Amino acid sequence: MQGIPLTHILFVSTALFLIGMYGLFTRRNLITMLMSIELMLNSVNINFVAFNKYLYPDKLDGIFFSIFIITIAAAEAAVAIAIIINLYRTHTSIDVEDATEMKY
Amino acid sequence: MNLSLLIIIPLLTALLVLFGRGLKQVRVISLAGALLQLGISVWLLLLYWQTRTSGNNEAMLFVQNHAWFAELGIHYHIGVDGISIAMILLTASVVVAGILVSWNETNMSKEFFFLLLLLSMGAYGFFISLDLFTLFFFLEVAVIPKFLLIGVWGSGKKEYSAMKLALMLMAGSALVFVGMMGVYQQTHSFDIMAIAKMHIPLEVQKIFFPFAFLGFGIFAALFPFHTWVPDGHASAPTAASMFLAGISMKLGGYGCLRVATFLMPDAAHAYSWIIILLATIAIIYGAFATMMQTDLKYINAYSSVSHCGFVILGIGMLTETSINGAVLQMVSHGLMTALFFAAIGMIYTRTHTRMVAQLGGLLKVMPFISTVFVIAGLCSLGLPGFSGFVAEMTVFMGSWQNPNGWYRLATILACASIVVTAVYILRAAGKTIMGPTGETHQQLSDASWNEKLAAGILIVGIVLMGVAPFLINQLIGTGVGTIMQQVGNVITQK
Amino acid sequence: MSNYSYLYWIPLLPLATFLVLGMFGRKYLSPISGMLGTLSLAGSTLISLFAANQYFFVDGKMNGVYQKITAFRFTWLTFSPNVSIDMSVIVDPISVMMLVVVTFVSLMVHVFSLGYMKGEKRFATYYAFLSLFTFSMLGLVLAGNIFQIYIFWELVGVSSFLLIGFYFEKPSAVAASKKAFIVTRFADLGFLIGILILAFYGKTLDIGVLVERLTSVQSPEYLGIAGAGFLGISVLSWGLSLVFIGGAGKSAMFPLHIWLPDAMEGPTPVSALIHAATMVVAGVYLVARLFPIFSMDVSVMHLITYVGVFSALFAAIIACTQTDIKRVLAYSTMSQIGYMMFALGISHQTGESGLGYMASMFHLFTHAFFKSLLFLGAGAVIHLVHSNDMKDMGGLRKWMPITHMAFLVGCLAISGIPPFAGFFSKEEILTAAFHNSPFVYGIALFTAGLTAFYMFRLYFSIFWKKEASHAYTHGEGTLTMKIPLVILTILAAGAGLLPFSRWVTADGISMETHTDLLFSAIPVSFTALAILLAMYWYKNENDKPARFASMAGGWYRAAHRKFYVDEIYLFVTGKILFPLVGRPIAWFDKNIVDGCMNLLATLTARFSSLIKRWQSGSVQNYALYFFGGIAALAVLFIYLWK
Amino acid sequence: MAMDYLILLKQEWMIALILFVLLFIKLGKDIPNATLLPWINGLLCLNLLSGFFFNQEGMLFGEMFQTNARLVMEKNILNLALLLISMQAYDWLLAHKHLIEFYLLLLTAILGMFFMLSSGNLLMFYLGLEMSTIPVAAAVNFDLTRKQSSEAAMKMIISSAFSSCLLLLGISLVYGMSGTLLFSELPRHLSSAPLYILSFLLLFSGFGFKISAVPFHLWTADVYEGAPVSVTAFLSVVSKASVLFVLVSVLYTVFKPLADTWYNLLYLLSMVTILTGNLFAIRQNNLKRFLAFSSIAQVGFILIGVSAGTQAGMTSVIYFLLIYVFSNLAAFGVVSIIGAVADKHTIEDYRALYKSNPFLTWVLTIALFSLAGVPPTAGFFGKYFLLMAGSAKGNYGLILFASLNLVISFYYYLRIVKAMFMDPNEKPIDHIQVSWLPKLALIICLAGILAAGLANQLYTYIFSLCSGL
Repeated sequence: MQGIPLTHILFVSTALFLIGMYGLFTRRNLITMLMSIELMLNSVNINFVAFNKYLYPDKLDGIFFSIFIITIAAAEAAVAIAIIINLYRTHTSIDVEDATEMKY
Repeated sequence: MNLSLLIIIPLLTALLVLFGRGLKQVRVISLAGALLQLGISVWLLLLYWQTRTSGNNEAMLFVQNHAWFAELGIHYHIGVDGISIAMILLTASVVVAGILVSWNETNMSKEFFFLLLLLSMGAYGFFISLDLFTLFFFLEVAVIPKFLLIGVWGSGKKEYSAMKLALMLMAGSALVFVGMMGVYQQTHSFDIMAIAKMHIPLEVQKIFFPFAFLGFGIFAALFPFHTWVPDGHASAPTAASMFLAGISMKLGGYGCLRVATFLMPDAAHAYSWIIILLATIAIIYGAFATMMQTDLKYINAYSSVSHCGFVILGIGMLTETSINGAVLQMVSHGLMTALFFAAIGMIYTRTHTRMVAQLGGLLKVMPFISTVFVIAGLCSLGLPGFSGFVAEMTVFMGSWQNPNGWYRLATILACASIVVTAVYILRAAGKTIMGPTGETHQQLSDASWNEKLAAGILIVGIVLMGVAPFLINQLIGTGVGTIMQQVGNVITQK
Repeated sequence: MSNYSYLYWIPLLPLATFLVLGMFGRKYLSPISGMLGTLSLAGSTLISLFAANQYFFVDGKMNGVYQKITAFRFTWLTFSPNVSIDMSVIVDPISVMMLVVVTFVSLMVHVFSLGYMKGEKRFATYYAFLSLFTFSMLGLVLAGNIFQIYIFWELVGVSSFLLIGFYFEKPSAVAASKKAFIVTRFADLGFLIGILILAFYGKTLDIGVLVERLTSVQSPEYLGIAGAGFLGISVLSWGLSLVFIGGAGKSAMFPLHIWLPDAMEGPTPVSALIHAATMVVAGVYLVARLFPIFSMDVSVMHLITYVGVFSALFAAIIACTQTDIKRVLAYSTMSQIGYMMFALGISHQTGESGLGYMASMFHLFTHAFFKSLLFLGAGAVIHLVHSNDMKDMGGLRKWMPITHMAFLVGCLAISGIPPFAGFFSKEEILTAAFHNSPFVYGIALFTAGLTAFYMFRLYFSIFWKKEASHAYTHGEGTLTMKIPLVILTILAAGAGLLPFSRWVTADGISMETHTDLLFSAIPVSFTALAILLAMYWYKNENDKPARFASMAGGWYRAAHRKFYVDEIYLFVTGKILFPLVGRPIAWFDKNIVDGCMNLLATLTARFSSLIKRWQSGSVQNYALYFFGGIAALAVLFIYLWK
Repeated sequence: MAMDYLILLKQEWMIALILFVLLFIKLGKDIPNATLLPWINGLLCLNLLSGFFFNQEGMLFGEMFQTNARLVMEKNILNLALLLISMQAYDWLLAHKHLIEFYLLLLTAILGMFFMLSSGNLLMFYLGLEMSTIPVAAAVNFDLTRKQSSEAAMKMIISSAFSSCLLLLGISLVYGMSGTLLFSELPRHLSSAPLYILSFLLLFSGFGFKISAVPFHLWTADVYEGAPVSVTAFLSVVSKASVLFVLVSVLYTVFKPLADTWYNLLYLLSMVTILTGNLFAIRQNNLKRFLAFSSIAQVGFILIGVSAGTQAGMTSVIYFLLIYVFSNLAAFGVVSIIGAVADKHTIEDYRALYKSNPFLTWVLTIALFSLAGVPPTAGFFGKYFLLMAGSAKGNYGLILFASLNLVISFYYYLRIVKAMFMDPNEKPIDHIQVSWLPKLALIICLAGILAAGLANQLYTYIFSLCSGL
């Protein structure tokens, strides 16, 4: 643990963030997109925890923050999934490309 | 005297109109309010005279100054000098005449009169404001009623015209706003009289003068931003045309003078050649464009472009006489063009056409209206005895005092327009008023009492000014003097 | 010196009449409007005569010089401290003389119209307009301020417009009235600019002061105006020429004369008053009024001379070929005014060399009587025949003996046969011309002959030629039509005997003129020959004139078509001004200026629909743009814009 | 001390209380909507009143929660907006099955906003933000059977999740560099180092998303169009206003060291936002969508005021938002009534509305004029005060640009006025009998539109609260 520098962790988190973003941009399935968002949130969590651990170990701001993020991510996911379910009811599809009726 | 009355009475009248039932009540309320306002304006004139003769030489009289948005330096600051009083009298007469002319407006009469009165309130407020922001406020108040008046009660391609008019005027006020901001950020004041005493550096003036002048210029139909004028006037209902040409275009001229030139005199000097160039083009161009028109309203609208060019020319020349002339021309043009539109409206309601070619010999069937038409026409072509002559001659005389050779040329060109004016006025009058009367027009009736009264009020104004110009000259003298103090006299007489 | 300020009643009486008749005449006063107008004008006439008596015989003279008195002054409009329009009443020989002429002729016309216009529906309006005209003309005459002249100048123009277009249902009358107004307006433009120039350099609008300043060679104003130049010509010349253009327009000098013949569309008494006796001589009066200044500039004086003399000849030639009797008279008016004009042009300011000035004024004076007489006579004829064309007339002497006599006297007077009025004034003009320029004298002489020829052509064609073949239902007309004819006949016969040169001269000092028999012999005999020729050709119906006309060929046709001046004007306005200036501007406004505004709107709309794909409806795109936005901003703010 | 928890948090307690009451009602037996609605509105009214008493300044939870007079006033504005929305939704809710859930969602959201407003810490801010977003996303889907509604909700939740990811990334970077999340400590650490700028931009994008500034605005139109009108109104007024309140104070206090950067940023974004909003608005036909774009353009103007960075700037923003509440809610009120009763949503449907519904037409007209900035409506003052404040830095180009864009905005506002007054219509909307609650709401809005501008006391009051930045 001590041997791993902060930058490595940040690389991981950044990569995770970008992967999540890539997923969000390219995946057509809404559930997958939601998962991609979770990936991004988790990458931020990593950031917070890592910063807290490496740079400011005397306070617990970062740790707390990530706990709250997890909580809120859960809430968000709950609402999102509810919405997606309802979307499926109305559109009989959870393909994001099928829900582009409103535009311009 | 409490100048706020000038704003409050139209406002109250407008609100009362909303409670009126049916055309009869509504029009009576409006007329009463307008007459009251006219009375107050005349009373104000008398008071003003009394104060001046008793030796009060303040630049502005009856001043009220209350903090409004004090944190921003905005004050409800009102006061009048002779120029404002002339404008107020003009407005009051045109409003009374306009209401009389629309006596039988059955279509949504309540809203119609409400908007007319609101518009007039904007004009009154504008003319008495001594605070830039208040001035701007009232300037914009006067825009939207026009849009509705033209769009709802107009004729022809009214929606297009109304939209064009509203957008161009808004663009004008946008420019005004930028100019105003420039002045404000430089002086941290909106008080016109106070700003006039501060010195704004020339470079700053040079940046913001064009905005202010151009912005107001759009209101005053400055070439090439005049295109709202023909369409707007032509589509508007009679009273709205009268208001537009009679009052609203004057807002522009007054603003050019009171705001742009008065506050930024150095830049006015620097840019006078452009102003004069544009004004001269407007005068000549408007005159020739008028010559080719076939619709009476278009004729008058284009001629307004030409005539308002004199206002701009007078301001651009920057001599005391020319600015005097510009003010006179504003008043004169306001009365005259309102009369013209009133006459055209009367003709239109009877014959249902405004095309010159379809009219003829109206003098035989409607002598009164025809006489009104001819009087308006003669005033427009600058016949002595009517206001147009006095105003135009003062502009010419003043312009000629500017010793610059090119400006002289501009003056000569402007003078030449009186010939073209004669051509188009006589063509219009000759075809519509004179000549054989059309078969279908044999049975038409002459003016009713309200129309006669409306025309009468305006004619009295025109003739009074034309016969006794010394009165109005005295009235506006002090005001012009104040402006000239600021501008400095360009004449270097040996 | 007594007070002349009562003179302002002279114009004010007609003004009051105009206002009363204009506002209430149609409805309430129609039957008595004629009497009302006539009576008030009679009042004016009496005052003028009284004033003339007082001025010329009682107290006008001081140290042998007729004084220039400003009887009344009232600042009407102040332009700048020293430049203002003052409404003033000026009393000097020419203004008093003009007062008499204008009021008197106007009175005659008023009286004549009582009969002539009887039964006309717009009787009251007619008298209102007449009063308006009289008022304006009197104001012009009394003006002591150059701008005041301009004001009344315009008013005169508009009343002329109204009267020419009196028969407004006749398209030709409408056209003629428009033409008259626009052409004179065009000339007035010159006048206006001239005023601007003179006023700017003279620093005043008051004629007296202006004259004083611009005639003393040392004054700074004179040095200023004579020293400044534009296009190689001194500003003084420019100013004066422009003022002269104004005068030329109103006085129908070539090439601004085209409106005058057409103006005959108005009622004939109007032609008598306005387009013969009074208004058209306003140009002459203007030059006379500013004569001291004009005489400072030789080149402008030459301009005046040659324009005058050319117009005299030109009009006389055309007059010989016209068949409309009023048009003949109109051209003769133009020709006679040409005389007055060139007489002024060859005159000088002082002493004997000021003869031309005196002669010009004298001719103006006599011309007013005989020309109004001729017009009223023609009016009586037209009243009877209901036609203007001489072909419809002939042998009328039996039907209208009084008119016949009057017309004959008028013709003799205008031809310059002694002892009729025209002889004396024309004699002076010719004398002045003879002493100044033989060339001008020659043309003037020839013109005098032509005048006699065409006037008698007219006379014989109307009253002799064929025997009257048809019976007329009524006689010469009412008493009110006969009385003015008689009075004017007497004046046309006798006015020349007045010692005019004692009263009206350029410098106010009386001068004596002599009738030199030897000198008169040439013009008189020449004129007599011309009358005989006219008699030979026109007294009886024959084909001699027609033969001569076909001999002259193209020349005759050109003269008959008035030398195509109208066509040139029509070409300039109809083919150049309207299609090449007016229409392009209207097009430009509709398509370019308006188009620019519409283009702005269209462009905005186009741009708006161009970027609509941005809002694609796909949430993934939105996120992509979201991220792209941040990335772009980050690049911008971290690397580019610090 | 315990009193502090009661008094400083009074508005939050009040909301929570109402939430509980509603939950109990929900759990209890069915009460007809018609009886319930006046009571709920009464409660909201009480809620609004609560903001006017016992105001104190102070902090709680170790600077995490702070409150002062300005914040209380901002919360009052939000409460007022909520009350008005609720009153206007009367007709729509009367027949709606899930009446109470509607209020639960919106009240929760507003509670989140209160915490966000009062936050003194990035964590608290984040919590408030999310708490104010997620319930609204659910509320957007409130018309469960409408396709558009669910599509809009989907777009909203995905977009907001994405934006909060980026926001969190920004916060994490700030935290990583400064080690603190407290607003009061952050300024000491901030500098214009690239990473700070990046994290600031990320943070700003979170704000930008909520206030729909370009280029973070793309969700706005679709969501506004799809959502029930009342929710749209809530989104466009309440949620936007709350974030703007926070944005102003955060920029002016926390990010003061980065003033140059955010000034330039706002300069740029305001121009782009105004232009984009205008250009899209001129071609819209659906009124809700139209109002969405018009509100985007409005935000552009607000950003100009924000960019001033002075007391006048902050005042003008708050003042404008107050006016915006009245104007926009008046517009949405009419749209919601007509949508609920006549089910008409496009400009074509509104043609000749004046003939049958003069009252509604006048309200909508005046509201549109206020949005356009026409005197004597308050919008005029609001808008021009923003520009005045913005011009203090001498950026006249921006002012000119904005003023000219006002002309474009005029066009589209007037287009609707034109449709209502001037265009003929064969099948005009029938006369609508407006219930008393919505009518009252509209009249309040109207009064606000007319009075808020002319009454200078309001401005002075706000100005005094904005001191001590």
